[in-house]
Amino acid sequence: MPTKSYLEAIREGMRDEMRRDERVMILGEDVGAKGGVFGTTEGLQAEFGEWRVMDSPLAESCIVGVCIGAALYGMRPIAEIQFQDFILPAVDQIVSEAAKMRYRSNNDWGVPMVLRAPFGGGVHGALYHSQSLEAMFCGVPGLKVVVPSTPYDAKGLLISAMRDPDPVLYFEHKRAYRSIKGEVPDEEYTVPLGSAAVMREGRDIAIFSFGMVVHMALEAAERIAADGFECEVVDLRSLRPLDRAAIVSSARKCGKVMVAQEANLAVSIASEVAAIVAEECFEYLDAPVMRIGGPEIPAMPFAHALEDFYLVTPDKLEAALRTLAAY
Amino acid sequence: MPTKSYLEAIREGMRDEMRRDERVMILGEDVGAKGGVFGTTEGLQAEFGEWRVMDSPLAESCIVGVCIGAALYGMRPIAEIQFQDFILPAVDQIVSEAAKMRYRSNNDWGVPMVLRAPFGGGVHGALYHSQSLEAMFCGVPGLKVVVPSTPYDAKGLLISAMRDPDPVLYFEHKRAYRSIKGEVPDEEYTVPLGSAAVMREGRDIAIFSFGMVVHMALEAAERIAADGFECEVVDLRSLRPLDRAAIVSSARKCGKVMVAQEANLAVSIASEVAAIVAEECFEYLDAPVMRIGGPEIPAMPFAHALEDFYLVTPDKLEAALRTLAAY
Amino acid sequence: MVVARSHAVTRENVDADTLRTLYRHMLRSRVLDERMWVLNRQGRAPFWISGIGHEAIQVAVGMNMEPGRDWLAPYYRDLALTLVLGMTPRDHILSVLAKADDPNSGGRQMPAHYGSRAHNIISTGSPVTTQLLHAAGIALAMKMRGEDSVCVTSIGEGSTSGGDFHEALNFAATHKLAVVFVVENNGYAISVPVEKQMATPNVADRALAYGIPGVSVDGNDVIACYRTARDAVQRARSGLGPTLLEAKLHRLTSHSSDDDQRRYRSADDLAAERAHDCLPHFRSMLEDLGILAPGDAERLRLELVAEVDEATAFAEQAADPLAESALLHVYAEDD
Amino acid sequence: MVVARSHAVTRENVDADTLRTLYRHMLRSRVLDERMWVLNRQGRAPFWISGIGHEAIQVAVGMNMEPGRDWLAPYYRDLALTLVLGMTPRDHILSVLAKADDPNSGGRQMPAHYGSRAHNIISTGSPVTTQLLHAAGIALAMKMRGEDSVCVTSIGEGSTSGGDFHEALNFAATHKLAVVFVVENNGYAISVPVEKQMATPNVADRALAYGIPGVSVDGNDVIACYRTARDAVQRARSGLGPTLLEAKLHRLTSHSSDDDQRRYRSADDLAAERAHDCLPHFRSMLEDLGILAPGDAERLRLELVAEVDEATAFAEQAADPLAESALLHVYAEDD
Ligand SMILES: Cc1ncc(C[n+]2csc(CCOP(=O)(O)OP(=O)(O)O)c2C)c(N)n1
Ligand SMILES: Cc1ncc(C[n+]2csc(CCOP(=O)(O)OP(=O)(O)O)c2C)c(N)n1
Ligand SMILES: [Mg+2]
Ligand SMILES: [Mg+2]
Repeated sequence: MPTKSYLEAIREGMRDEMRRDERVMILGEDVGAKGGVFGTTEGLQAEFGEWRVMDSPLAESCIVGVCIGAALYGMRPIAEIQFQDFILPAVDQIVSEAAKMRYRSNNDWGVPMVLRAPFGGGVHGALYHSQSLEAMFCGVPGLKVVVPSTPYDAKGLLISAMRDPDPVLYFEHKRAYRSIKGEVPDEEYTVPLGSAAVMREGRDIAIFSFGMVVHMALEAAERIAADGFECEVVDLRSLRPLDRAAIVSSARKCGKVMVAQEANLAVSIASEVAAIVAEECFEYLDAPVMRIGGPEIPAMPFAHALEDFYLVTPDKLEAALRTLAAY
Repeated sequence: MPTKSYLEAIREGMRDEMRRDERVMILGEDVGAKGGVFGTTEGLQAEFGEWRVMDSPLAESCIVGVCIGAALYGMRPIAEIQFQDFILPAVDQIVSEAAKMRYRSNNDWGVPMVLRAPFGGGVHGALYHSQSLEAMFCGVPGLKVVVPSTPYDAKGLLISAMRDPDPVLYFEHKRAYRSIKGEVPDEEYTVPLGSAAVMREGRDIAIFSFGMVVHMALEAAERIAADGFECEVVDLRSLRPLDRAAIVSSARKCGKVMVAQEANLAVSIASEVAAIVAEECFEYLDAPVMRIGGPEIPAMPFAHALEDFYLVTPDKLEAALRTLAAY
Repeated sequence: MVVARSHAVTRENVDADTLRTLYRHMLRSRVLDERMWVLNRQGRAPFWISGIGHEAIQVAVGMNMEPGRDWLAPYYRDLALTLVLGMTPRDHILSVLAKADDPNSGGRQMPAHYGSRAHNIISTGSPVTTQLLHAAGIALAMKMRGEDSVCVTSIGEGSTSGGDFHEALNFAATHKLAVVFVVENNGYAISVPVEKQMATPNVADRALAYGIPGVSVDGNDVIACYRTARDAVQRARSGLGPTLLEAKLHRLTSHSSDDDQRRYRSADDLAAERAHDCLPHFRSMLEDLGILAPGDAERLRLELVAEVDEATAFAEQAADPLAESALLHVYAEDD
Repeated sequence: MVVARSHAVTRENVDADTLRTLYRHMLRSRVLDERMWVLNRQGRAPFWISGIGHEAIQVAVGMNMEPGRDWLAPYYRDLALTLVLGMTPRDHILSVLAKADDPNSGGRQMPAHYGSRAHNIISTGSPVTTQLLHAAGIALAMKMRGEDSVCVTSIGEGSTSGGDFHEALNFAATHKLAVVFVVENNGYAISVPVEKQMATPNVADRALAYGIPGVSVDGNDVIACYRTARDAVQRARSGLGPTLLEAKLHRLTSHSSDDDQRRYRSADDLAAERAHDCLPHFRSMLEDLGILAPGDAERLRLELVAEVDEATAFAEQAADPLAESALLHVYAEDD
């Protein structure tokens, strides 16, 4: 299988689906001639034209609202938000409109739309180009939310998202774009929405994470494996719905649970996973659930030292795992 | 002490503080001549004039953004959002601007602003006049979030919020306005932000809730007390920050924990409370944590039967408490 | 900004059949709307929000749309418009009584939250102004497919203060999309008068910001509305882009059944407004012109009341939604 | 919409000292800005976003503001404007190097996210357009206190497509607030040309929607900018309400240090643009008029370079923020 970067996998997913299905279109800032600020849509306007790959005005509510309308008319739009941080002006269109359209119309109308946005830090993006805002959407019924951590999933989940009849938020970790490479078939394939993936099997500690943190968890797991502790590393991949069965199964098997994410912890994915474990695994637990994430500060600062302070790292995870193992 | 409704307590809190501090002003839709769609600002424009009690254009981002500017200049604005459901167009101003102003300016600037909005259902308000959207804000560092359940707290927390140097979201349960009455001193007093309140002491099950559900929890607790189960009912009151010490203390004391709220459960306050318990009370728990809340549907429908299906009630809580007691 | 008014010449441009049809549609909506208020006052319908006073522009716009081809992104006062496009009194009484078969939402939404795929009327929620962007998106898709269909969307004047108004008009203008933006300017957003909403005398002035035509029409003059709507729809259909069409009219009721406008408006003001009701004005004109014979209007009214009676009886017997159905249709997989 | 251009008569209205000061401010910003690019290319500053090409309007506006009394809600290209209001090269090099003593944000924000309470410059984040509403709120508070101060706010033309632009202009116009909305129209929002952003030829046309004056000025002509800014500030100060002031100018660099505009713009286009640089144009004029003697400009340049050298040396020795300080100032209680 050919090796591709996370970014190439995303671009290929869009390109292949646009070739297959002419209803697919992209609307976003700088997605055209520039190919996006990260290059994810590079070459797509040249291939599909200015209408199907359209530079939007600088207005996020417009991007999402127009895509909703186009989806109602039968298109399969991809709304690109340049940085996840700038999704906030579009929250009303996403939460009040896209998420509720099917429900409020008693299944008369649906919004088959994908909203793509890069998130996450560690790129000196400072307060507004580094956030992980997934929690804001993962409590919203009517939405689906996915975050791939590998190039394989990046393509497969994106194709599933584009074929889904309901709105899917597809969040890409911007640090993964070029740093994460992996095998990606040239052919089309799908990865189902709603399912987690066990990335490493183990019996001592179950680690749940997503995005870049999955890779750090794998590294930390390797390090403590040297001392005989076997971690099961689960990539949640789908943050709404969460794969409850997979969470419960790995948590029960291991008896010790860590949830690790980049965002601050309060009212987050880590909270929800911990709550599920607290509800379903009471009789199986050997230690308190441990949550690891960013501090409770508004966002990741610019200066190196401050950014490093914020970020989850393999070192921090390793230290926490050793504490949990010793419990 | 005189008895007042929840709504009267809110109005009195604003009125007294406006008399005391001429920097306090109110901006919102229909807050002037009409006195708000629920009557919370009735009489205030007559007393304080058209500038300090100003009807805004129909634009929520405007309401919040203008209040941020006024706060930067030294005012103490109260932004009123007519229904919490309509806060969504203002999310960017709240989360990107108000919440991050102090942090991003390294303490050079702050936003002393209160944002009031009625939330919650059970009033035939259907999908967009019934939501409980607090979870969206309780994960946001830089914000404080409070929800009073009694008239006493309604006034005391509101005065604290108006005097706080940082942005405070003050969510009022619209069903409490006229149905909940209680003793409220005529004098000014404050209830501190950040603290929970034990509404009923008990040793068997700790119930954590907020808003109208506190009253239902108290009723359900009374009912099962007849059978010898003593519930400790904790009104969280402050949803950000949560009163972690109070949560841990009641949870450890009782060994069984229920968290009850009106909103759907995924990535919610109930998730966070359950996670805190899972982190801190492992050695004290006698049963799985139980979460009770709305179903995972976009919002509360209009038809009676559907609304009833959605809502938490004393009956539903009682049944759940019996299950938990029997564990 | 162009001010359009009907006059003798115009009237000649609209044939008698059309005039009669306009009148029939207006009256039908009025009769149904009045019934909604009755159901509300009787305690049978917990909520109503009315289009009384707004009928002329709605009927004028609807009559210029092609059902089955053109699309609508409406707002909550558009009862008359949905009727012209083919929805029925039954549909809407099912909704006001929150019945399972309500085609708008199956009793899930408040009444007057219109929507029907069968009629190309997209589902509308409560947050105002969002639908204008949907209309732009629909028209974008129409254009991408090379169709010459039109998407109409409507909004109150207060709601034009929201950011989505600007973003939608800007997008539609930039891409010359086939959208007709209809503003039903009744001078109030609940209790807030238009002077506290904006500094310009006409909402139509806002068109200037986008380089598109802005037309302000007397919304009590159905013929002027008809002609103006026809121009705007034709302009859109022929690829010339959007129009901002403002109709100045009166909200002849309180904002909704939860509101009492006497709290914030004077009795004189309210009485004066009543005199501008579009319906009796139009009826006298048609009678003067001999287009309606003596007795026609009353016969028509009785016929329409009978239809609404039948619809009421039908809807009252219809089933309520089942409690557990609340869980359905969150996602398509539910089916 | 009024188009303002400088001409002989105008020049006579601006005295020689003012012209020299304008030039000095423009050059100072340019010299500092160029240093930022050098620091970035040397790998010492991870990011820079430039005001090169935008200096004339900024200096013209700043010179018409009263420091200590008027307020500014800026955007990221406003280096020159912040310097006129009293911020210093030291301040900004501390910021670009993310030092603890950076007065803008203590090294927390990206460079060019300006803010300084000491100078009445509110803190700006990255999301565009939000600051216009803050400016309206500031001006509302000024008016409520009966002050005749002015709040200036600035924005790129692309960012005027966002909803907050509409909501802010509408609010300021409705209440006749003392805001000057300055649009620095460089024709691009990153790679998106203004033709894909809006349908009107001038951003100033957008003023018509709010019933306020919209003025479009050649942003390479500092004298025209000065006169126009003076009018707008005076208008605001005297209680006549807001003005939308558009300056048409060129972004003489890529969008930021992360962008390469050669990917989406032709070499010819870029070369042509260089010829419009406001600075050499103004210098020749001043030399022609004898306001700058031969050698003056070069001496001034060396003096300003020396200042920037000193600021660079100072900032490089300054302390980085301590890691744990990341936890401070989330709320006021931290202190
Ligand atoms: C975003 C949003 N904010 C507030 C409301 C509450 N609300 C419903 S209708 C209305 C007034 C609308 O006025 P206008 O646009 O003039 O329409 P009209 O009702 O007069 O036809 C308001 C404030 C809402 N539905 N949506
Ligand atoms: C809400 C929001 N969306 C997107 C961005 C990313 N972004 C930063 S600058 C910019 C272009 C701004 O263009 P313009 O307003 O013309 O200002 P200019 O940079 O040309 O001076 C974009 C899209 C942002 N900062 N904020
Ligand atoms: Mg109105
Ligand atoms: Mg620009």
